[in-house]
Amino acid sequence: MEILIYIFAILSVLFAINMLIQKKMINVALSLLGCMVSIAVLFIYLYATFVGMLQLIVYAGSVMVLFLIIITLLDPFGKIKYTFTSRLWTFFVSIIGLIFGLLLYVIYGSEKKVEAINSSHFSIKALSDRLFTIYLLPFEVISILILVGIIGSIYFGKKNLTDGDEDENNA
Amino acid sequence: MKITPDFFIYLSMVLFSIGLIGVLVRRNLIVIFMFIELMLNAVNLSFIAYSYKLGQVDGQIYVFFVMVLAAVEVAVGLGLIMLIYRNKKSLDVDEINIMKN
Amino acid sequence: MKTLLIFIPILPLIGFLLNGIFGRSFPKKLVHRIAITTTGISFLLAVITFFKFLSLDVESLVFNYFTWIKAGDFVANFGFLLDPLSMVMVLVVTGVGFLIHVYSIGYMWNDIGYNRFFAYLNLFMFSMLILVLANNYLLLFVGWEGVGLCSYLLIGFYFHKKSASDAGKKAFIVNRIGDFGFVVGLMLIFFTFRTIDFEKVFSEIVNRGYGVEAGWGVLTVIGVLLFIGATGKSAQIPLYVWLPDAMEGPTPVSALIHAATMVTAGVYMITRSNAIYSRAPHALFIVGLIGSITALFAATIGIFQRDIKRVLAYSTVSQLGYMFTALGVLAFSAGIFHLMTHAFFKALLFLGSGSVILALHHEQDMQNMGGLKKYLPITCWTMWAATLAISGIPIFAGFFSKDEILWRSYSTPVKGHMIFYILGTVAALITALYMFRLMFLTFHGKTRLPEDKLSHVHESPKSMTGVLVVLAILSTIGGFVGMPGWTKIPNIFENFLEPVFKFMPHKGIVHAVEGHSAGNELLVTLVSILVAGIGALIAYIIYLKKEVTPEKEENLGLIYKLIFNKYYVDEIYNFLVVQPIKWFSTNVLWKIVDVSIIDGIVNGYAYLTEGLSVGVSKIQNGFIRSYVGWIALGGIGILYYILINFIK
Amino acid sequence: MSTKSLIYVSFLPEIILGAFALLIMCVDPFLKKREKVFSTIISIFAIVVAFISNLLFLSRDASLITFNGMIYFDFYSNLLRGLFLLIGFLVSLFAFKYIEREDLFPGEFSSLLLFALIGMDLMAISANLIMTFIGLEILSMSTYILAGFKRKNLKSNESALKYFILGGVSSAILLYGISFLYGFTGTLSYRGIANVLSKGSGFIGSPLLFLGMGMILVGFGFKIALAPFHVWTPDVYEGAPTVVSGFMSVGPKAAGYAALLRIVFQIFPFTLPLWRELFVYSAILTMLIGNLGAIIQKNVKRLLGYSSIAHAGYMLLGIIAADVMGMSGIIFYLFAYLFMNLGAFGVISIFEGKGEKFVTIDDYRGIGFKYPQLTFPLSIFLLSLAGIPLTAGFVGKFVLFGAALMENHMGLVLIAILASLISVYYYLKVIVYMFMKSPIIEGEEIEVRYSGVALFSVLVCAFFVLYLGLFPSYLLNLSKEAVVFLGI
Repeated sequence: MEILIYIFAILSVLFAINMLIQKKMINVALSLLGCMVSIAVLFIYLYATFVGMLQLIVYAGSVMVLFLIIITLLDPFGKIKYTFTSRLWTFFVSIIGLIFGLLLYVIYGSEKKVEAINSSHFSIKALSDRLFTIYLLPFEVISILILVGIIGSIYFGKKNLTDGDEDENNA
Repeated sequence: MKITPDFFIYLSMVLFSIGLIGVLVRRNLIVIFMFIELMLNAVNLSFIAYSYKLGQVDGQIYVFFVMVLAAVEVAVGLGLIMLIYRNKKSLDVDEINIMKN
Repeated sequence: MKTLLIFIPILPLIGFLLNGIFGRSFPKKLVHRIAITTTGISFLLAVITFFKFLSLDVESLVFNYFTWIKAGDFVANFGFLLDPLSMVMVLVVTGVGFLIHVYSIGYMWNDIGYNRFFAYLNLFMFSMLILVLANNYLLLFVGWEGVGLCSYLLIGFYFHKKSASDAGKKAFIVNRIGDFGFVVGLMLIFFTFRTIDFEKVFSEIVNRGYGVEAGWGVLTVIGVLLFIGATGKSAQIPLYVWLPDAMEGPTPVSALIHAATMVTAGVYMITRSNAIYSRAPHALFIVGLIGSITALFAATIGIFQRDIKRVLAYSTVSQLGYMFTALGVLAFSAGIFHLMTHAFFKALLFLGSGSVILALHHEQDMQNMGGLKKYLPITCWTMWAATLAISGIPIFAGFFSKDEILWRSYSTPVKGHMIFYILGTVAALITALYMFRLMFLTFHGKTRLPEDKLSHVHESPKSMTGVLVVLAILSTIGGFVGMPGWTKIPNIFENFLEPVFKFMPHKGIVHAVEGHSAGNELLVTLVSILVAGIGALIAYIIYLKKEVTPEKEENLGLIYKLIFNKYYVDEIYNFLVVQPIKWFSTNVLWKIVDVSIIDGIVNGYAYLTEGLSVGVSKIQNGFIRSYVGWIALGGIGILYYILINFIK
Repeated sequence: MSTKSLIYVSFLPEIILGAFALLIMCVDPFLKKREKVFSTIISIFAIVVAFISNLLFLSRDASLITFNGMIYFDFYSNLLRGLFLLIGFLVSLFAFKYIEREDLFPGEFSSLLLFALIGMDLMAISANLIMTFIGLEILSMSTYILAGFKRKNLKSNESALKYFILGGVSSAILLYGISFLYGFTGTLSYRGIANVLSKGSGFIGSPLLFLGMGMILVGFGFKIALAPFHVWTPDVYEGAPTVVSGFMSVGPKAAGYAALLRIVFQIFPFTLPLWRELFVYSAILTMLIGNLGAIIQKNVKRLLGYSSIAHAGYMLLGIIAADVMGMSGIIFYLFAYLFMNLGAFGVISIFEGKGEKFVTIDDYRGIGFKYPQLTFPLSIFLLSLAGIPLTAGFVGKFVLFGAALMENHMGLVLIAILASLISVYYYLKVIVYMFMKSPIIEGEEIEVRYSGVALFSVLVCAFFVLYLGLFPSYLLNLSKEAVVFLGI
């Protein structure tokens, strides 16, 4: 079981790195998909079953589909440019090193103790209890965010680019 | 023997750093957006790991909100990319550089 | 009285608003009627206030109109302080301001920016009145910035001339440096005393028992910082460079702002802060030293300028130097006295030169003048009154005030007072020299104007000459309010100002003069008269007898030519004294120190900021990825900073 | 008032805004082209109603937490909400004519503006970090779209894209920071975190906490354009539609400060020394970069973009001082900045003409006395931004600098004064161009068309700039009352 998790963890990193070096958009998108699925498995392992499922449905399902649609609409197989020069590489590797070293230090220094885990804390019931009591307001309010997103994507994506012409039902 | 939550936090760090670097090095707009998604995913992993460590379900709820954000970001962002592609016929972020200095 | 007082500044503001907003559609007559009525009434109110104030027989009155800023334990009121000092300033500002408004009708009549000009002038009056009436440093700063702003606007008034807008820019940059000092000084006052009200700050100084500081205490630092502000506004070394260039503005502006009122703001401010300066000998020494050096330095540059207004500009710098010399020897009332007489005669000189310039159709080079006495008689004689006054010839106003300053710097036992005295006396000689030179070159001798131009020369309109006459009368009799001690006639002016200095630690020093004998004082007076006479004589010989013209001055062959002349003594004198001074004045002081070094520094600041600006905007290269990089680097920087400093 | 009704009262203005935004979205598609103005009118109406409801239900002396610990109902919320609504009101007024002139869609614009206002409100009133974050995202998302509102315009596209990508990255960093904070304290409510922090004595050295704090600072630093997270500002302001740039320069900045104040003083009062040190460096950088960068700018919008960076730096001085005077100074300055900067952008949006053609300083040559009704207010705004006395900007700066000085930050105040003296140069340059330069080709000044509404709102701004400059006491008192609730 644990071995499997380690494998998925390593897989997610490998997919992420693959994203960095793939030349075709479609391949990058597929790597992201792989990465997300691996992460979803990790979620489920960490008792976040519901969220893991959401990850699969929302991310792997709809978000990735969106990406794929756009890629196919635009230029699916065209190769894309890099700007990997050796100077840039050293710069980014050092950034990675800096962030990583820092975080490593921080987490290493933090408390190691893990609370006694009771899987019933993480049941769907417990989750929905909190979501619809304490987090009711954010839950409601985030719908505004979705609304904004809808307006935005429609507004930007509208085919008709002659702003303000007589097309009346284009809200 | 369960794996310690810290392992997942290290993992989230790795993913987050890769995400940031991706935004820095890739020139394709869509790919850049994918890396932003990757960063948000890393954040989610960190939330879940902490929620596991603390034995609380709250972290999972936060992830829920982050996912909504991610979806909205993709929706609007891709709309914007489409728009730019139509106006400019290019997805190269370095060519989008009219305003400077 | 409270309401009366507020109307003194408000009226010019109303004039500004009317002329500024609707001026374009007003006929010219209405424009100047508005401007003149508002300033005229404001002057009348000032006179009424003055008599009321005299009849009340109080030391000072504070009127708080409303609480301006109140934050934390900080309170600043919008209030006026009426005491002898502000009374004098208000009278001078409104009086001279009114006269110059009247004069401007004639002078600016043919200018397209007629309404603009009067609007700015009124705005200037408003700011200046706020400056002198304020009862706290913050409100004073309001006026301070206001006059600066109007000054830039008016210097650049003829904006189609490149030199004009450059001059405005230079004035701006220089004053920024001065303002920096002033604002920091203000902040330091606030920080130290937790208040910025004049009376509260000064009584706090007295209550806390600040004595005379031996070293660099807080009062000394405040004093120096405020003085930096004063050097900017009052054109002292090293921040004087903007004033000569400011002559690009219309002549009435030069008279009002750059001679009579605004440039005296620094003098006023330091006099107002006498409680601070009298306890800070080091600051005082700096004030006096800079003042006296400026007095000599600017006078020397003034000798060989060809532009009539530039001579007057350097002369203004020099006279302001005198005022600071007076402050430097604790002779505050003498400084203010000179400020007042200077306002009369310098305004007169500028307006007179304006009259000449107008008559000659904007000719400012003295090479093309001469012999104008016949054509411009009123201008000529009124300007003579001013010249005699500035040179310190007895019975004219400037004589009394300048003599007072020299006597005080001779007799007051503060650090360096003899240096100030010697510098001041030498400057007095040069003052007489360049002023007489200006008069001879302009009005006397043979005319160097071509015939066809000469026929067009005629005296200015009545509104202008009338003003000249009024100012000439003031320049002649204005000095009698401050008679020197040896005459045994009470010095009305000094007695009037007395209450202003009640916070000084040692009343004694102001009257230290009494320790010296009247004979000494008479001697100093005689020396200054003698010196002025010598200056005038030299000018007479060179410019009237020998008919040296500015062009000949330029000509190096002059020396050889003169050697064959019969006045050997004169020639040797010329060779040994005049030529070296001339060389020093033009080549060293003007061309190197003034134009290269100080200008260079000022321009250097401008280049430096522009360079930095270019550097900053380089970061903004437009590439999104590089922006992400900056954010990432910034974030990492913050995290590492925290890591290093805060995590044990 | 019962607790239940209190819950809704505390959230009423947001509910009103949301309801009207939905109404606009429903009504707008059925409007004909020339009736589209109606949407803008609805949005103005909504803002006014929300403002009134905010006024009616003030909480002047009690600080309550409603909605299961999600929302603060106190005077600070009320005052800041009032500020945001004022911003929304003025922006809508400016947008009135602008949208018509640029042929944009009023329906989308108004509803996005209302949503953005909701987001700003949430940032100021929220009592829980996740709530704050949602507010921030609603605001950001609406602003991204508004920045790219001129869809055919490449500059506007670029502006939106830059803002979007950088905003996405910075909010990911912010979220990551929040997750660390959550991991450290096990809660995200302000009070909860503060409780944990006040109990544990060993927290001071804890890296995790500081990591979280640092990352949160990055997120908010981005929103309020603090150096070194300011890089987006000039580009985005230049490209966005002028009215939107005006909104961006005051709205998100005010909201960011509102949230930052709460976070710094309600969550982390114990770690103030750390914040302060970071803020001091950031303030110095911000003020210098903002002012130096502006000097050589030719484009007025870009110039104001740089200047807005500098102003964010000045306001930081209030946080550094961390006393009542400094805090109330920030809130006062936000109000002052609202009027002067929005006013300036408003006048620019009028002058630029259709298609934003006239936005360089050279275009402003010689228009001074031709349109005094616009150039005089613009001069007032610029003078106020420069901190010339008798304007709101001066009072604000004075209070902020004074507060920092009282807390012994002498060097910082010196730099601040120096920076603001530099700034006078470029603000005055615009005035000089207007009043003291003649057009390059004689008679080539820009022709200006403006509506009464726009002129009215310009004059309102100018009036308040002067009013707050002369009589700032009332607002300063209100701000003082408000910041007391932050528990300083």
